Amino acid sequence: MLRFALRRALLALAVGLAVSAIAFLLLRVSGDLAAAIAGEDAPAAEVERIRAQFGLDRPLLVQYAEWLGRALLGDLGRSLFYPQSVSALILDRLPNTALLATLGLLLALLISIPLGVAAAIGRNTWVDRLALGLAVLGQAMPNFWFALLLIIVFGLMLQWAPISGSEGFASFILPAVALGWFSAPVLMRLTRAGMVEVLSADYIRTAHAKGLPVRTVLFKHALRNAIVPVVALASVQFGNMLSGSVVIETVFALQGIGYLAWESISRRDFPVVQGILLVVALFYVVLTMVADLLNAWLDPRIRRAA
Amino acid sequence: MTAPLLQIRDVVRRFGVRRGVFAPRRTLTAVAGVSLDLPRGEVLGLVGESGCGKSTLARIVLGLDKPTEGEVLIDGRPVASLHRLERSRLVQPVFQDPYSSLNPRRSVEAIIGQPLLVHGEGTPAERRDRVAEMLGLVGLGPRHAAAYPSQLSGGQRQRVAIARALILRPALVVCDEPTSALDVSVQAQILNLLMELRARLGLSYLFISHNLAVVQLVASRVAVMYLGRVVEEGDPETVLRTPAHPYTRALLASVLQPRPGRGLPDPQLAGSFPNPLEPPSGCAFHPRCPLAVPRCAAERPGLDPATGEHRAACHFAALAET
Amino acid sequence: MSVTAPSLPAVRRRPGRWLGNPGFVVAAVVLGAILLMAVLAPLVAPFDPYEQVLDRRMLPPGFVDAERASPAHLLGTDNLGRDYLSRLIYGARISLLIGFFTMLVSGVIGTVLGVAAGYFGGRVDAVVSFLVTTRLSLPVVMVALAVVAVVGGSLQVVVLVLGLLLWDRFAVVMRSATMQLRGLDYVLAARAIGSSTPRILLTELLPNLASSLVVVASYEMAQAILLEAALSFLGLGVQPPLPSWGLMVAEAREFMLFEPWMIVLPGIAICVLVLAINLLGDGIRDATAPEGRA
Amino acid sequence: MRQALLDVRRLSVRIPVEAGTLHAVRDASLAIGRGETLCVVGESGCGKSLTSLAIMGLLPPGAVRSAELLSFDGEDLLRAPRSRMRALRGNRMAMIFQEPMTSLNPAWTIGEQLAEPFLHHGKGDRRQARDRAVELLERVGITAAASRLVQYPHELSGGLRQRVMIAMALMCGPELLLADEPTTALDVTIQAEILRLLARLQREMGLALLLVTHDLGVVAAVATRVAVMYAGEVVEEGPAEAVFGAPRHPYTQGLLRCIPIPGETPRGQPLGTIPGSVPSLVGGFESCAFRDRCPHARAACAEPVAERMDAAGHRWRCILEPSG
Repeated sequence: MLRFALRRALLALAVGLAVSAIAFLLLRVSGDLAAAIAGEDAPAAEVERIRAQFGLDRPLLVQYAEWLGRALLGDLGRSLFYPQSVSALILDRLPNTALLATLGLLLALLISIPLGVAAAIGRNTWVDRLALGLAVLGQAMPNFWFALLLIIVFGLMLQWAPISGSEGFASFILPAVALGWFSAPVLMRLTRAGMVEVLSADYIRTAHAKGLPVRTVLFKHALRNAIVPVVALASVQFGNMLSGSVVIETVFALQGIGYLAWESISRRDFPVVQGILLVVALFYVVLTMVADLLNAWLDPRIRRAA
Repeated sequence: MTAPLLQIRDVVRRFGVRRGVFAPRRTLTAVAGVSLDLPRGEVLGLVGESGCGKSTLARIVLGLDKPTEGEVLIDGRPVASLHRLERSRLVQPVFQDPYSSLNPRRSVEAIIGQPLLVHGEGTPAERRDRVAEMLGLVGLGPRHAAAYPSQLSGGQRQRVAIARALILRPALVVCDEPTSALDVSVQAQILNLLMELRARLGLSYLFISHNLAVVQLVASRVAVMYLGRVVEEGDPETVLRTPAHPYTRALLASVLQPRPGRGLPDPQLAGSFPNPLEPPSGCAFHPRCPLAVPRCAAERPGLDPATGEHRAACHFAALAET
Repeated sequence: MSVTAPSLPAVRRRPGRWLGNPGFVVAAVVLGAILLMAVLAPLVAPFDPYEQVLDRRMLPPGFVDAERASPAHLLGTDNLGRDYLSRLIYGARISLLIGFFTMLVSGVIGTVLGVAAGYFGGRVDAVVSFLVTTRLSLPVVMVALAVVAVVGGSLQVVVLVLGLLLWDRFAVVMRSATMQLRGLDYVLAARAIGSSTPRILLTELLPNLASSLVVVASYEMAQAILLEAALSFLGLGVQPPLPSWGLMVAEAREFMLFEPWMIVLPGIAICVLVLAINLLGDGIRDATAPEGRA
Repeated sequence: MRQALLDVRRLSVRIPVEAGTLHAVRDASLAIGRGETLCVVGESGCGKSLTSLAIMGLLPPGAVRSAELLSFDGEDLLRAPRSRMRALRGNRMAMIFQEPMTSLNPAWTIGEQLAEPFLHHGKGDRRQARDRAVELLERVGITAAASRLVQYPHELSGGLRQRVMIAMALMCGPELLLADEPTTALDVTIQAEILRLLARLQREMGLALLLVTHDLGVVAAVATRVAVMYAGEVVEEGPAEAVFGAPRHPYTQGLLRCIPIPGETPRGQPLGTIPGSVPSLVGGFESCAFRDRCPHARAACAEPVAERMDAAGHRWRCILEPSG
């Protein structure tokens, strides 16, 4: 297990490095960053001045090494718009996004696991069809549109919850619903598929042959095995929510890093964009590593391997 | 004397294995130095339990895997360095599972004709004729040509697999447990077919099976494998009457015959199959052997050719002969 | 020969395989209709989708407010007086184009990587797995937004960016499917009869991968359509005045309190299209999967 | 008539399929007394496994069971409620399966899985369950039994897992043990060991053992009685010596000719075969199911075939007069 963990960490490190390079290169290679910062109608001299000011005229590798070196020390540069460092900005907004994603994930799990289990048990019955129908419908709706519908119905018409901002817990309710709604179908399908597969396994027949009550068979023998991949996927989904928060936070004007990313992209505040890309990607790298380790720990076949 | 059709020369195959994505690499020696000859027109039966390396050896003979050491010659030519088209005219396989050995998306005609297509032989019409001829040869009718594997029974599928193997007229056919997945009544049909085709077409078989009763029926020579090595080799009558290796004796005793009143054989072997990642020292069979003495753990007995046509890798082989 | 041929069970034909699935039939009809509408947009659309008639702004559809509605504009007009139905019809073109070409780009990348990883294993697999893990670590929406912001928004850019981002699922699914097939005896048999590796990949593996490929492809096409809508909604996808459905939602946003139908209609259009694509993919998979052993 | 522990009369299992109803088991009658080993033998698809699952009430969803009589120790199982069946299963009647690699739950330790039926059926507390588990593991020939309890199934070989399965089935001291192809997935040398173990335990515990297999060699080695199944029917049933020594049904006769015997079957000559293949069981039929493949078939075989029985309790379904 320890060796597994070490090797997994090594992989995470390699992926982290690759991701940092991509986060850095993306904005340099896809166009002229200096021109983009300067704006569309800026005179050539102004563009050159910006290029020199940000060191954009030096070799890419030098720029990357310098940027990465600073980033490792927590210095992601300064925002072009806010009078703050990028790290401070991100740290400032991160708690909101984390709260939002946590709430969203909890909601998604609360819906998806019972529904997935029920659908697997009542395979090909109305429960199954209902769950599947909900999942298909959920996956077909654009998330921003669903968020706007929530605003229109619960915010404007019924006025049950605030529709924008990040003041107080209440303003997180609708965004969390919107965010969780899109993770639930994936988690539900995986729970259902896992349960269906496990329920046809030989050891379930063994459990029945022991005369165990259906409840014990379902929860002790079936769910215990079916839930393992769901746990892994849930942590991956948490990572997806951090990045998916761009759309939802923007719709609800919730002051998280997603909203910050959108604002910064619109304002061409590229140091901030780069910083957020790096932070979100690294978050994801760490989360998937945790997921894999959790998975390994839950599965005695991996946990007990020498 | 002409050279044997198939010559297996000191073949060793090692694999680097990992038990998990991140577990350390270890070396598994699946085949640990095997030398065997198969004269033209004969059947070499290879017997052993799962994990003894017989299927790995089959793949090496087929040229689907390369030996780590040693070489396999068919018709005097090294299989590993032959071009795939040349190789496929020399040796063809019949596999165990008739369900996975046929592509479910192809018709029987396309499956049997595929080798001709790959080799660019004949016009479509000629190929169709050859396929029809092969169908007749394996006991299927023209109406089966358009069928898909899912519409055939296990025995019928195995006939299709045999037809595909024979359409290029190879000299050697490697039968890897060709009847193990079949019911006994179907097994008898397929065994009869294989024997009849061998006589008719002058084929040679490398016939691999875990079932000693089947092997002794079809083979003109028998080799018994244990943990990557041949432990006994000889003609089937002799091996059956006077098995020289204790493992062969155990295997023979384990064959349950449909004769009531004999009860179960006495226990022959101690312990269980060893972990192939950590093979026992000396004679690999010694931890389970009823005859083992300290010498067996220290010194690995060679496959002694001194006893003539009947060879056994056991320190006590000569004793058993009497 | 002494061996008699066992009788052949009657060939089972299944015409009902396609038509027996109501979801599939409905999806095919809906998708066909949308496709036809998109292709024939100039003929079908009642108005020019770009023509602004300032004295006919924000007319609601008849079923929302019969009194204010104009019978000429079945689904009303937007804030610039453009016919909403015509814009929705032209919008289908954008969604379908982006969805299809993104799927094509990502499908080619992902399938090549996945099949290679699954078939060759070893180092190739390790490299592909690393690429997939790295790709998954990049937040799609943020990266797409950032690239569009630097390069500029256009159909081609959106297709290319999404195509380069959405290949991961193709790779993962094709990899595991290929791995399963690679070990089957008919692939070994194909090698034994002398088939070359490309022939094995194309004629033995790919036909058996097709049903899972169709499912992923339909899913990814739907994802691309949803993502394009989201990018355009955030102002960094397709640029105005093109009638992207996502853009239409964005433009309607400031009127959502009084004219919510302006938001609802393009959303429904996206939903219907995505739903139809997904159901069609599932239907094709069910109908083409080779019969099991039973 | 001997007092049977398990008495099955005219058991049928029907499975609805796309093309109609699959008559997987048709009018199968079996009986087994304490201390007896009844082997149910037949080729794949003959309904032998479904028969054993039907007795345990473990048929897959959709399959329908019916019978004239299904009694266990005088108790009617046909009308027993689910709760009663659960109380019997794993307790007085236990079952082991073909695949030792997949029949144990990978997520729980051997000890936990062994203790489960013991605790569930109220045979004692955890401590007693543990002691019983150790005792049984030793009895099925597993060394270092106590340390095995904390191991997971994946840490054991196939042969060991099947021993664990057997120990698990014996935890509550059952009277009837059903074994569905318990050695098919194992190597031949291991197969002999497991069979020896089953035979010994059966003797020691006075078990009634119902063993389902496709291997006539296994049957000959352990059976007191044999039931031969073909196309869902029991075509022949009787004492092992009678069925092997003087098989009455042409199918049994054909089957015995198909099996090569080392040293006896002449080499280089074709084996006996049964031509043709098993008929479809969808739709059902009245005539002899073996008619199309039978060398002795005649017009009368198209009529329903009555079961015949001789004085020794040897039953068969064929209109032919026994020869010799």
